Amino acid sequence: MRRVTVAMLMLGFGLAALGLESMHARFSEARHDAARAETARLVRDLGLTDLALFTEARYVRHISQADLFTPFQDAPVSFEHFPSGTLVAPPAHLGRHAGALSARPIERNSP
Amino acid sequence: MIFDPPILALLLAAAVSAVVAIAAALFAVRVLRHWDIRSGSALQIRLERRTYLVTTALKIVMVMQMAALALFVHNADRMAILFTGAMCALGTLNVNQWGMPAFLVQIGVFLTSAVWLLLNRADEMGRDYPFTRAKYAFLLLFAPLVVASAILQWLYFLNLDPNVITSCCSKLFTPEGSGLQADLSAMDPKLALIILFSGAGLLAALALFSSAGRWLHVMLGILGGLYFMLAIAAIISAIAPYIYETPNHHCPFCLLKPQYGFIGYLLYLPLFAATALMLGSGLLAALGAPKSLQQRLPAYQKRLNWSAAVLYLAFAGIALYTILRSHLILIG
Amino acid sequence: MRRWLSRQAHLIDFTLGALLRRKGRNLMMLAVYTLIIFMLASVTFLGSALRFEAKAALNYAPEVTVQNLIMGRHALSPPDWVKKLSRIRGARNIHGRLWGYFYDQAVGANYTLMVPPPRARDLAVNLGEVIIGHAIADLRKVRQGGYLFLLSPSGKLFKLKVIRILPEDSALLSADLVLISETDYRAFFNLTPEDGYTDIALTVRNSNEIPTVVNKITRILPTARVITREDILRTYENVFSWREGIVLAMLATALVAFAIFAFDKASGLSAEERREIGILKAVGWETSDVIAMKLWEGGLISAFAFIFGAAAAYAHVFLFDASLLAPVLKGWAVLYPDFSLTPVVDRLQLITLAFITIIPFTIATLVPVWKAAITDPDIVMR
Amino acid sequence: MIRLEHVTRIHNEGRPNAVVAVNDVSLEIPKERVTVLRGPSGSGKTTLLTLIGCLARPTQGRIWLDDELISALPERFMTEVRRRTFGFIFQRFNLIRGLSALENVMLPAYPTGESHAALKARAAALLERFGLKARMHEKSELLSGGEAQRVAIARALINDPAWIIADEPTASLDTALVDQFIEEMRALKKAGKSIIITSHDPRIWQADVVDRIVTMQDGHILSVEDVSARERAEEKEQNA
Repeated sequence: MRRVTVAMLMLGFGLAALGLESMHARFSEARHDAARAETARLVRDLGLTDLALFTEARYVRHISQADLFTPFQDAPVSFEHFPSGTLVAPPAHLGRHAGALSARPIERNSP
Repeated sequence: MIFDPPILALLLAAAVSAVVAIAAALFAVRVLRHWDIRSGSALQIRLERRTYLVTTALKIVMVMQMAALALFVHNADRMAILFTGAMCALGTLNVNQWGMPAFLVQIGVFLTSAVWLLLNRADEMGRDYPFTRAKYAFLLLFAPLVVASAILQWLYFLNLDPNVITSCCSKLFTPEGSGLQADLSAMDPKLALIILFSGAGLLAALALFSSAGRWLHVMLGILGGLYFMLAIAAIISAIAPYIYETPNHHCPFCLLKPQYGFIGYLLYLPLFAATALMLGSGLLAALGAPKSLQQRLPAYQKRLNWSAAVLYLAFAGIALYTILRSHLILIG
Repeated sequence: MRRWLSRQAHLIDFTLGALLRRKGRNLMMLAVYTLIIFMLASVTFLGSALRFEAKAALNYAPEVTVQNLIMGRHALSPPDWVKKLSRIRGARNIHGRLWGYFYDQAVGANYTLMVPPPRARDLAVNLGEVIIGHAIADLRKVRQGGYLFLLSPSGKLFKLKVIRILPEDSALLSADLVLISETDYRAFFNLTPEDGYTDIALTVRNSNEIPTVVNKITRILPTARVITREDILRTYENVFSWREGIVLAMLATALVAFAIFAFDKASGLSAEERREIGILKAVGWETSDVIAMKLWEGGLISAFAFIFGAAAAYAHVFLFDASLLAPVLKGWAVLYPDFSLTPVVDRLQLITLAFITIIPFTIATLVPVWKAAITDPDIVMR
Repeated sequence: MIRLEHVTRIHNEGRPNAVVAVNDVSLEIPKERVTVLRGPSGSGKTTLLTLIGCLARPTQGRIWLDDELISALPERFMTEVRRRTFGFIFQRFNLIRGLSALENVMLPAYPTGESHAALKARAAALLERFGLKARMHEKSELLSGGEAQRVAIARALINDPAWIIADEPTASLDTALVDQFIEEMRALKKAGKSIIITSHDPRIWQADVVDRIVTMQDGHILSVEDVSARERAEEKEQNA
């Protein structure tokens, strides 16, 4: 067999694997639906607002609820940051105007 | 915002393109000053060799730019969730004043680069490289466009402010509003459809049978450019409502969303490609067939025209399909 | 077209032959490149999957959360706020939430203590009872029906009967939850009812009215910060982009190093390779044929690395639960949710990845490839 | 026919180490004949060969292939002409290592985009004609000298060129292989190919296939000798 044929077959095999994986993705989405419905119910019932992904400190545990100053004074044995603190960005609504209490968006006239 | 991977990718592509375009423009100046195909001088040979590098680099840049255009729109669409008021790419583009210009210039880069590639192809057919000067003069126009595109994208992405409330497409594209978008949506759908279908048919027919006159051919290129704008207007005023099945939704960007089956890509792709082919063919006609290409150039142009005609018909066919499939009735 | 394809096939065939001649070196290079893409893609996949989960789950978060701010820091909301807020038209289900953090010295983990709101009937807890998240149950080795002992910050020992353990399926949001009754909660943290609540959540029936409601809240309670569900969703959309961006920026250095390596490899042409290109050109290959052949070399390596790196990353993240990345995510946390992610592949991110991996490689090799390709064909006769 | 008019080739033009390798050469090379360029090394014969074979462009002067001016073409088209017109046999054969004999033969036709099956069939047929059927898939570096020589000839023929150009083909060959080479050239000449060989190997220029010997020195042509005419004249003398 020609080298080019072998290479293309291998690439085709890789693409097929990617394709199979995307089939798997579609297929297992349904399987995860039940779990997600369960989670959604919990979120609605308890009024949860954040993922329990990083539990070291509250500014990473409840990212969306944190204020800008917490990272430096929060958590029991913390001097400063946790590794996850470097990974997460501050909440979206604490943008440029985070300092001000009136941190509401400014309306911009569209062109 | 700048650390968003698609934005990093786009900025990378823009920066690379700008650097290549600037280098190519500097080379173009040298070509315009010293190019003499009949000379066997060391300088001429160096220039000829360098054209291989410049051409290859530009080909890569152009393929990259075409992919970047798709990525740009796709990304803008995805980022809509980050901005209050944005529903699709349009809202994201309107977050600051650089978004829309960046997008339009990117389209300009797409079309000009496609035309340059067609010109380059014709040039490489002739034994005396008849279009080299034209090609590199054209590059001097192309390079600023690429640089402008890169600068606009930088400005746009650097100034993305999530605290801005932007406008969604349903606000901008309403016949009642003011401004260009509103005017586009206010166009009579009947007229729009007539223009769209008859225009596509006429252009396809002319492209197929226009081997006649040189200036007719040039006209055809201009018509192709004009039709591009009219077709976009027709999509906004008539085709979009058919696809969304609501008479008041006119957005040309929502078409690209997955919930409409990415129909927008199917619709825009043939239109963009056909336009590029028509512009290229028209430009070649305007330059005229040099002696070395008396035989090959008309054949090449014919191929371009045929492809353009097929693409125009495909575009009209897809538009027709969306209308037939729709449950909306705009025209009694 | 067929001619074009056949020509490319010939060029690829040749280039593969050349690559295979230095099998060890090139396979090594391919492996490194694949590894970089594998890591990049793993992070990207994990990020988009988490984002997807966050979006799906937090779509049901309260529409509006009202926080009290004192000196820029989150503080307890006074009890009369609930009454004030209930006067706003359109705001419903207003209730003061009680939740907070507790550092369990025994195991060194942080818990989120919370009082389930009254409407969560399935999750109602009475005095002396507790519902805990899965990760806590694992960590403390308690089962349903067992007892959880917690030493409150003021030194009182609480003995709580575990009436339920939250399902593992929801671990991504509930791993560290400890649900107790309001009386227990206030006793635990020494709070009186006059101290108020952690914050106040409310729902808005018509989502179009949210901005109006928010405006009214800021007018009635000027010191309050209002967080809408949109804000939360946007935060989560951003959080992982940021992280991917950071990882990307770090791995970009690896990519740059790789591009330099590729540049070096392409430019350090041995005398034999030069001669070979001379032979090709002498027997009838054109400069552009040589360029195309050489670019195929980079293109094939990129394509192989990209496809196999991405495929392996998918398997890693979704079939093996991102086991290699877990330590990074975990950080110093003792509690880590044992979650399995819904596989989602974001087309945009795949395209992005392709962009970021293929462009630097191609651009880096372009000039050396061209330099090689313009080798004089008469070199073979010298 | 190839016609050279006042062809000059300067290496490293404009630099201190400039060398005039070919100096104002005018020459006609007839079709379907074997022409030998003879001269000591450094006489410019190899440079002249690269100019004729479209491997390099003359600094001055013109070269005509039949009625086509080929000296002023840009590289791209020069390559095109070279590919369809000339087949090359190099000193030490210059086969590409790591590729099989068959692939080496197919190589010059790759850029034409001919289908793999057709090309392979053609190359295999050529190799069979040279008695290399059994060695077809052997890596080129594992071939014996004689086999490599025949593979090189087969490679030169794959695009069915009208002209064969050989540069010092026998420089490192023993007598048996030289004889074999001469026989191959005879067959090619019979098949209507035009052949140009550079050589300072007397075994070549004394061979009876040679029709014409061009002697060069210091970039100039010293003499052009019509050997076949000489032989024919000698034959006539003997018959008389």
